[in-house]
Amino acid sequence: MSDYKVQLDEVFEGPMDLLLYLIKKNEVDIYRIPISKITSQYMEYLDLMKMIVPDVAGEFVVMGATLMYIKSRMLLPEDQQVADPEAVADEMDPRWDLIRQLVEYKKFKEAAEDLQQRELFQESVYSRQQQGLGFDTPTEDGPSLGDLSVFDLLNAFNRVLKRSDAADDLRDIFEDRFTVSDKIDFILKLTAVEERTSFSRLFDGMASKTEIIVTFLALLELIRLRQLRVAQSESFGEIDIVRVKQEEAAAPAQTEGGETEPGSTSGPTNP
Amino acid sequence: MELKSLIEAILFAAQKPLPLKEIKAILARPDESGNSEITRAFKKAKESEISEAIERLKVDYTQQGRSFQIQEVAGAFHLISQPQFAPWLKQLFEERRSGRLSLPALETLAIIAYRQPITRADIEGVRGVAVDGVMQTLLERGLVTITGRAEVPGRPMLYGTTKSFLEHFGLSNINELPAVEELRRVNLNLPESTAPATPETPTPTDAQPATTPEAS
Amino acid sequence: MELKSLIEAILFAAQKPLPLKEIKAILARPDESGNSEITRAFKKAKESEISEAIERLKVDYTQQGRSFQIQEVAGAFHLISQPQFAPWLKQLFEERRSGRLSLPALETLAIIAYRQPITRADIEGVRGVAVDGVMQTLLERGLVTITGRAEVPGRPMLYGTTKSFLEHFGLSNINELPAVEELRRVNLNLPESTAPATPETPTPTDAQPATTPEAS
Repeated sequence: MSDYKVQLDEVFEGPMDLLLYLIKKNEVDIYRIPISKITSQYMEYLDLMKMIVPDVAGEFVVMGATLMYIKSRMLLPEDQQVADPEAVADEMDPRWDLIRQLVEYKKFKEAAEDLQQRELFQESVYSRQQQGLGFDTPTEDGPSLGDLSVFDLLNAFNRVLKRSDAADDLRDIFEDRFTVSDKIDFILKLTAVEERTSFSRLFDGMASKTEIIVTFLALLELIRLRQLRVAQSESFGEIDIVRVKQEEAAAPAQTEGGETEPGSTSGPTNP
Repeated sequence: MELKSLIEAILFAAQKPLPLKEIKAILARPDESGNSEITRAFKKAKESEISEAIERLKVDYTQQGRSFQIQEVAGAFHLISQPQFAPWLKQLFEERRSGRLSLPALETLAIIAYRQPITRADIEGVRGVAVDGVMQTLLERGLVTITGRAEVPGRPMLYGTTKSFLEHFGLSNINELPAVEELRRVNLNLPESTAPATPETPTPTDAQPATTPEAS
Repeated sequence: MELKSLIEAILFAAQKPLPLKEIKAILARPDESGNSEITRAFKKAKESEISEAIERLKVDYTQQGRSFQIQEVAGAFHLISQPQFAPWLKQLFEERRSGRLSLPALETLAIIAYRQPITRADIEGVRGVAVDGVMQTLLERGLVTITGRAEVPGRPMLYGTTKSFLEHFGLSNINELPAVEELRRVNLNLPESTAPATPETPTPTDAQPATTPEAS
């Protein structure tokens, strides 16, 4: 019994669907519905549905009533059917509204089947483009992935370190003779003279790896504080360290100028 | 180098379906490394020429029995694999796309597609059942959207299909739907029927004069 | 259906270079919808047959002057565009890289890069917030991947960066990250886990006990 219920619910989406089914089953022309026959079959189905699904949808009941009404109109003697002598007899066919509705519904049902075919087709084809890597849809505001460099990564990691109060540990690691704050002073002095300094010049004469790293961290710190920014006039070209003018530094969320190209080293874009 | 080959390369390497306009733009600005007579010639390619080249590629693929084809979706071109390879290619992808639509959803969608902009009441008029749940699904999946309000009492919402709809069904545009002319207006399909008095009204259920059924 | 065509379709749709072994595996288990004589025949294809089919495809592509070719990289096959189209295709590539990473995503990526392999709980411990959405983005973009499971109660997944990550940042290996040795030793105040005790391990994938809460 329960199987039957599922079947009925799935098979007939509504009264129109049931009617179309009956028309097809009886192999009759939709434009010449044998209203008596169809109505009685419809009512049988409706009773069956009521047995299985007690709260059968109201639309099915309404359609049942409509069919009964049409049937009763059809039973009237022909001269009483035509109320308006001006009208074409066929226009007054009491079935007309229903036929029009059914024809329309049938067309859309076919259109839905066509859509279903297309859906199945789309499901079985794979585009070279559906990488789903998320590159096409910008997610949130943030640095463009293409513009990111390892320095951005390092910088991001540094921010995390700062937040997790690990800065003290960080300082402890490096040898005492090189401190980030010393190197900050060094870089500030260097860039005070020239507005633009080449990146490699910062490390001139540095033999110790630790010293290079500490200098580098100092540079990142200055970039973060918006005292400096990095620029690259061409891809793979020399990276320049540029002193940020004070008015520029004061402006919040100041980002890179037009000099950097996508893919080149860019300054931090953190707030 | 033929334009056809270049367009194949572009479609092959593209990350998303490309409209003609974008292909044209790509042809118009090659990297300076490609600054030769050939690149200059392609710089001025017209959309019509690109379109023709795509057509020629389509013919090639069919003739050579390639494993892929060119599809136009929402006005943009991309390469897709032939459907018969799906049993194997499925494995390359962890999950399928958003899932199939139910028949009621497809019917409702068909009505909206052909009759947009259309009110919920008019959809229900065609289907003969309430469509609340189904409409909810379609709206959530972004296949239909509210396009405005009808200038009738109560100012009900009007619904239409979206770009996602075109993408979901692999349609280039709404006119690609079969029998679109016929289905947009209700009674053209009836034999000997008179044309609707208001050809400009896309919404069918109003102003629909009862017309003659088949002369018997 | 020819084996050659099927392999073309697989290479066409694949998201990464495929070794012969993987192509063989794909042929061996088609979806049940493709359960026919053809699929059964391909199920038993040998690597040598696949290899031959690839060779035949290569010949086809050369003869037909296709815009792409088959390249073998580290024993894996993929389709790549012909180099002469680079002046145009570069534009598509730039576009592809224009997707944006949010700052939380960038930070999470940095943590994973410097501390891999790392569990989600540890990442969240450092960042102080849940990272579900962000991890999803990074996984989807192929920048991070699951590298294993931590040998701790619950055996949580371990995450690490991918080859794409290295390619994207132009690194040949993870040790090329700036200040990697120093930063790997920095104590992140993780709520549960202690700092890694092995400063001598520059390679991230082996012997990285950062995720093991020893005697907490």
